[in-house]
Amino acid sequence: MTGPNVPGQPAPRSSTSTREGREGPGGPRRVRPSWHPAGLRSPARLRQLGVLVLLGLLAAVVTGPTGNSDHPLRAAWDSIADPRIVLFLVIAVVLWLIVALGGQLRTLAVRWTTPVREPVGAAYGRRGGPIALNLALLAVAIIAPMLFSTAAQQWMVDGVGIYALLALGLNVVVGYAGLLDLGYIAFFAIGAYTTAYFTSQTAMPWHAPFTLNPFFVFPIALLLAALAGVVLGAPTLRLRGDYLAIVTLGFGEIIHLLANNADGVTNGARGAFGVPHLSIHLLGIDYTWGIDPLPYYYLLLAIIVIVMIAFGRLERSRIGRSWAAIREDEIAAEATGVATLRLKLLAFAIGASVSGFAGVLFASKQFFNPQSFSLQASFFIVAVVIFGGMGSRLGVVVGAVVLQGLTFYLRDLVAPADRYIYFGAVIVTMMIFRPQGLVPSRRRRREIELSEAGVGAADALGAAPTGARP
Amino acid sequence: MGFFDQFWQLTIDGLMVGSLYAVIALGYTLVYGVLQLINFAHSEVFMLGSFGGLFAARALLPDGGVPGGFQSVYLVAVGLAVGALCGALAAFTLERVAYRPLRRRSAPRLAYLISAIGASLFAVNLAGKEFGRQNVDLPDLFHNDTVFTLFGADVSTQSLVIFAVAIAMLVGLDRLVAGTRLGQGIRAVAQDADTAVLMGVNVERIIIVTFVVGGLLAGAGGFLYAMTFNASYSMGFVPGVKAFTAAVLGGIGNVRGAMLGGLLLGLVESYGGYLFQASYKDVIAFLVLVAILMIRPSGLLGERLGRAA
Amino acid sequence: MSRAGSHRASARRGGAAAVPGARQPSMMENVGGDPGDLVVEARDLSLRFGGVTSLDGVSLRQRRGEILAVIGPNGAGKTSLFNCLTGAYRPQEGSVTFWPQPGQSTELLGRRPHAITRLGVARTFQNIRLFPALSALENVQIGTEVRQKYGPLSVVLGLPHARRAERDGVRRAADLLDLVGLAHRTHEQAASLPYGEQRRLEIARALGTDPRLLLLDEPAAGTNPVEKRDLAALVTRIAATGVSVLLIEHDMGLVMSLATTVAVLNFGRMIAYGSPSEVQRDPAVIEAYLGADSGTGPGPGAGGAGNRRELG
Amino acid sequence: MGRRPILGAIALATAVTLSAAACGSSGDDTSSSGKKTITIGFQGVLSGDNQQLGLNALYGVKTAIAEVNADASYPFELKLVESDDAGSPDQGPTAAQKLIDNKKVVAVVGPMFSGATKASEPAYSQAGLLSVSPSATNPALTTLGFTSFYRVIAPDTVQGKAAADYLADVLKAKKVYSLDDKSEYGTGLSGALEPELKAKGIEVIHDGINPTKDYQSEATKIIAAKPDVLYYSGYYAELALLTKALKDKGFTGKIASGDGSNDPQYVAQAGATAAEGVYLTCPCGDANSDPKAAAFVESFKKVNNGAKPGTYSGEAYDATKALATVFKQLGDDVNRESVLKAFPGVNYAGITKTVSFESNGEVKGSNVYVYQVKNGAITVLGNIADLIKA
Repeated sequence: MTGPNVPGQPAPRSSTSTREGREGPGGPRRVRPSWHPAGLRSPARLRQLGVLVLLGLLAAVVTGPTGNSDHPLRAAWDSIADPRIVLFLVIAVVLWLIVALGGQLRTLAVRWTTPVREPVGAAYGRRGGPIALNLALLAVAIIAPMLFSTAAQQWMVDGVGIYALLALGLNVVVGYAGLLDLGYIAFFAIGAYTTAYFTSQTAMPWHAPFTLNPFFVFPIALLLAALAGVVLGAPTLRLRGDYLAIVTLGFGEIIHLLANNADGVTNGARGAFGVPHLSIHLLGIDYTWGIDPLPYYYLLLAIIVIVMIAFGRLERSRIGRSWAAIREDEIAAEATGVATLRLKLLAFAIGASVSGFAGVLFASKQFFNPQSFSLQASFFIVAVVIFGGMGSRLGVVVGAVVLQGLTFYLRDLVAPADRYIYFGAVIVTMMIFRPQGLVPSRRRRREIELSEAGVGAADALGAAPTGARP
Repeated sequence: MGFFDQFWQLTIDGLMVGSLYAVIALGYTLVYGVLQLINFAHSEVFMLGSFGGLFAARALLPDGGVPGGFQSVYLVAVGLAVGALCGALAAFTLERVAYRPLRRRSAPRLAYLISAIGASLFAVNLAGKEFGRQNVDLPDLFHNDTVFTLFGADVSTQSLVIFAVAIAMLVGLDRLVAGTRLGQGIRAVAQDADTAVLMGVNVERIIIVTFVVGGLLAGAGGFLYAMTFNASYSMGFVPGVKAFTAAVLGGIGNVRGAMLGGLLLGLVESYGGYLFQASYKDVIAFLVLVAILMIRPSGLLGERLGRAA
Repeated sequence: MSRAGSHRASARRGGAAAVPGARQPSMMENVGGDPGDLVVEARDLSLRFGGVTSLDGVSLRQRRGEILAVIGPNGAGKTSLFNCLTGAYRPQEGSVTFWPQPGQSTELLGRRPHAITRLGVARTFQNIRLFPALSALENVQIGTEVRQKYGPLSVVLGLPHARRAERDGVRRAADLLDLVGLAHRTHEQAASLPYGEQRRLEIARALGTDPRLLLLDEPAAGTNPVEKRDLAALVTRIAATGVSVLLIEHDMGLVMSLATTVAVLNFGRMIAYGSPSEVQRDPAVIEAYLGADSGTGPGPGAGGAGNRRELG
Repeated sequence: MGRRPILGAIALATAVTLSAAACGSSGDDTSSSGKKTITIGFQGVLSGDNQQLGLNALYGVKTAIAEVNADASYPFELKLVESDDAGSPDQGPTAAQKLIDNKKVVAVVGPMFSGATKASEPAYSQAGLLSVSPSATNPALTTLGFTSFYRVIAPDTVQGKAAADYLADVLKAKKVYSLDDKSEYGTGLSGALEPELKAKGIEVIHDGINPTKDYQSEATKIIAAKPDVLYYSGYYAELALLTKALKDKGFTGKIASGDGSNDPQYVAQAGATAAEGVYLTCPCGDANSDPKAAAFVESFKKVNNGAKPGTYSGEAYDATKALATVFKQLGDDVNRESVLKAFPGVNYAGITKTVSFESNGEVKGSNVYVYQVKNGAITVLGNIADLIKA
């Protein structure tokens, strides 16, 4: 983990200086390289040690045995009163020494976490970033699944691909228009149930009098989901950020409950079984997507690439600029003639339609029931977007890859029941280090820097919370 | 079977649950008032407080039979106190780990939300690992008899205890915010943090205190909740969402609004569950919320902690 | 009159003896009667927040092509008047008529701000409100693209008319940057510009919406004398293109040199209206500003650090 | 005060912890004796809200494996691969695929929930990998064309009909309040129960309530309806809360529920006083109260750190033991194909029932038993068919 950064080498001062200014009274002390032993006994250093030891104990408990409610503290005690604890304490102390003595680690962390400041001019007008890099990424995406097991491929469709698509859609709402939507999965459900309605006579008690190929449902679901977005958004988009969040959350929950409880319409908790797979019968081509995940993967990949290109154009257009204006200063945007409500509604509708689109894909791929549309799923998509980097198309896709990849990786690594302990820890750690997300968009990154400096809002939800500026 | 025959019973049921929503909602509202951020991990503070109070009360519970008299009061008091302490500790830790570092970095608001979700996942699943994934029952701490009847509806000791303690906490908090120096500080930060700093208010301290106070209430509320509804590692989410809804309903950032919103939500659920198929009661609760927000976009009593008192 | 700055305490004291509202209608008689050459007319605007009255039956007329300055002590209701004209506030009483073209009248009250902007009323803000993370060009583009019609589908498909409109918007934005003297800043982040340039960028953005009436809220606040001179020249140039300019300003020197007409507000009422020299002699104005010890407008920074939420 | 270095340390610690966890979980690849190893898979609910049900089953499987491995009469050792589907259809295909990808896996116990089953079975059928569910009770599952799906638990229809008979003929109910939890299992059971009751001329009031904690107003509603019997189709955690609420409010009718509630945890969570007298139907012999299965309970506790068997533990145990029986019969020729071919012919006397199958994959001749909570323990009253005759 520490790599070549051996403690004991003086840190290059220049690279830390930009951030030190903001650190308040504590800052100057850190600039002075304090690897002489006396520095270790300062209160701040001792407190660090305490924190690290606590973290070590916590790590021991997390990886320790499982307990039960009859003896609530026994499992924790067994974890701590175990020889293993020595390992964790040693790690804690070693970490402390590294932190206390090695300036490099900090320098590295700072360099890694401090956004590179490029002049706007350099960024402006460059369309879609370096083409070579994008093509390389695409090539990786094309080759990657062939290197993995079928189970991993399956997950690259169900977990990564679908969520990447959903995150791209939600990114329009959260990242572009700056609106927090906590019920985004509802549109996914609308897409999925629309598919079941139109393509199968048996999947749900309620079905169309005719049967369509799932491909024809794409436009229908797209429009229906967009319509649902408008119907939900028109009355609620006047609400301020947090109210919008709770209303959308309520909407998501209502759709989920309706899907689950309206047995006579949606087949309730039993779900919709028997939606046909996608198939093409055109110009002599007969192809059906089956159980094998790979064809679905490439279809999804193609769709994701198209959506990314489309949204890239949108972002750089009049519409994207207007969204940026709304995010940065809604009143000024309105005064400059930007129809803020209509543009927010547009973002809502576009986001919803992508979600509906993904719903068709999901429904035609496999069986689903209302569990797929829970509130947690909505939260998860928001997490993907923020984690990857709001407003960045590549970012949210990377977010889906990393987060969903993590759940898959943890599947084999730790007891499934404990998976989300690690998952939660990674998310918190990530947010502490890189709140702007893994691959923040240039524009958002500038906004965040400015909001740090106290100019403008980083999102339409208002400025950073109280106390954000030391 | 008529609704009006059961009206008062449903009212009492609703008020009991509603007062618990109100107690949890205060945590959301306080933090929102001061930080303008939704503390999504508050539900886990509630869960941890609930476990703490439950384990403490259970450890002191004598074998065999339901205790009575003074012993019951003592057990409930211990449960409340330990629950509150655990809640406060959890809230404090949460602030230190999941929020403060982000404040130092001036993270965008949504990052706090994700950090909270991460912390929430961590806490829930760690609790599940440590305490098992079963619901845990708290044996009766007192004889749960009907104390009196109100318009033909039975009022049990339990609902009375819950309601009384909850209301006492709500009133106490209201006084704290309205009438003390500390409350003044909280209101000052809520109104304008920058000015508060200039006036010599220690914003960091106020933030910590806000979290701790919210945690105390949620922890004690968690113990009350566990008395009736058992405790489990995943217990926080649903009442958390409900309480948040209640806070918004009353006007987030507004202490009295949270109380009103909580009680109202409890009643709506109680009546709605009776009048329609019970599975639609959450749908009804959310529809009421949306309807009210359409009519009064800033909640029933309006926003701003500063104006609450 | 240039001494009548904005000393708050004395201005308020003076306001206690405010001129009765009965005088107000007579103000309007100064204006030439033919509505045909009016660009905007506000009648009896009253705006209250709870118990506080911000505007109390204010009426105002502006002729096409005219530079009208609204002056008055702080808190007199100048910005409230602007906010009513641009739709940010909804006054309880009154009406605002706007003539985008001669003989083509529209009621502004009840419209949302963006709709009013599209009709041809643009504004700047007292505390500059640019889109800080966007480049100077992008800021102005937001304005120049306001009336463009192409939808998301045309964008996504890259249809020719959308591309053409986009190019057109960029060209007009670049022209406007040139007009305000910011061509060399085209691709720089708005927040990184010096204060005076931010002011000019905001004007360029407002001009981008192709207004018939331009509302400038203290455009000279916090600028240095050189910048002030440039600004005056710029406003004159703008007015020369046929855009009517409505101006709030504290710097009396600027007001007297620029404005064709001056309206004076105090405590939410209009206490004087006329040519700069008439207003300067008006006893009510002198009374309102009496005791105001020679402040020459607000010091630097008074404009920049205001409360961002005041319009919310 | 050097805040960032601490954060750096946290990141490092997280990474170290993860790697430590990795080391901890990958050290089980040793074979102790010279016997050959046969690998089976387990797909179930190992995370999420219903995790406990998954653990119940997983522990049952582990118990059976421990017994087989300790028993010299089996010429092989069993090894287990776990795969978590969280009980949700989203994760089903991946969880199944993980077991399918592992070429050593010759049979699978699971999936557990009907939803995950519907999502996973297409893959199992395609791969020709046998899957034996201990708990998926949706009646439709055996009609959807899955070729490798078997279950050792009777579908809801069997239990629903028997429960209706019992309520009508033994408890002599005139008015039944049928409440389900809106889950696939709950609606399946209530959907089987209600028509039977109505056919017997009993008044049925139906209501559904999603799992929640607050059953106060529902209890008020039930009491107001004055039913003779409340039949709850759902799981024990919710039934426990419902029972508490009902007893607090002085409900005097009888309370009954199905196999989802037949778990000692029910009594623990409702409190022995409140749970007293509650009837539980189950198409299974209960491991805890059935004297024949006492040995199972003992070995279960021993294998699983003192945990007690719960809902679906017995079924999972039986499924695993039945698989072991088949492996034994097959001798050296144990592979996916042979197992899939031989399994339908199995006849194994398990603790919940005798495991043998109809041609469509349903377990044969399920008896439904009724239990009652007496003095804080779930005790068997008998086979419903016998009780009705008596």
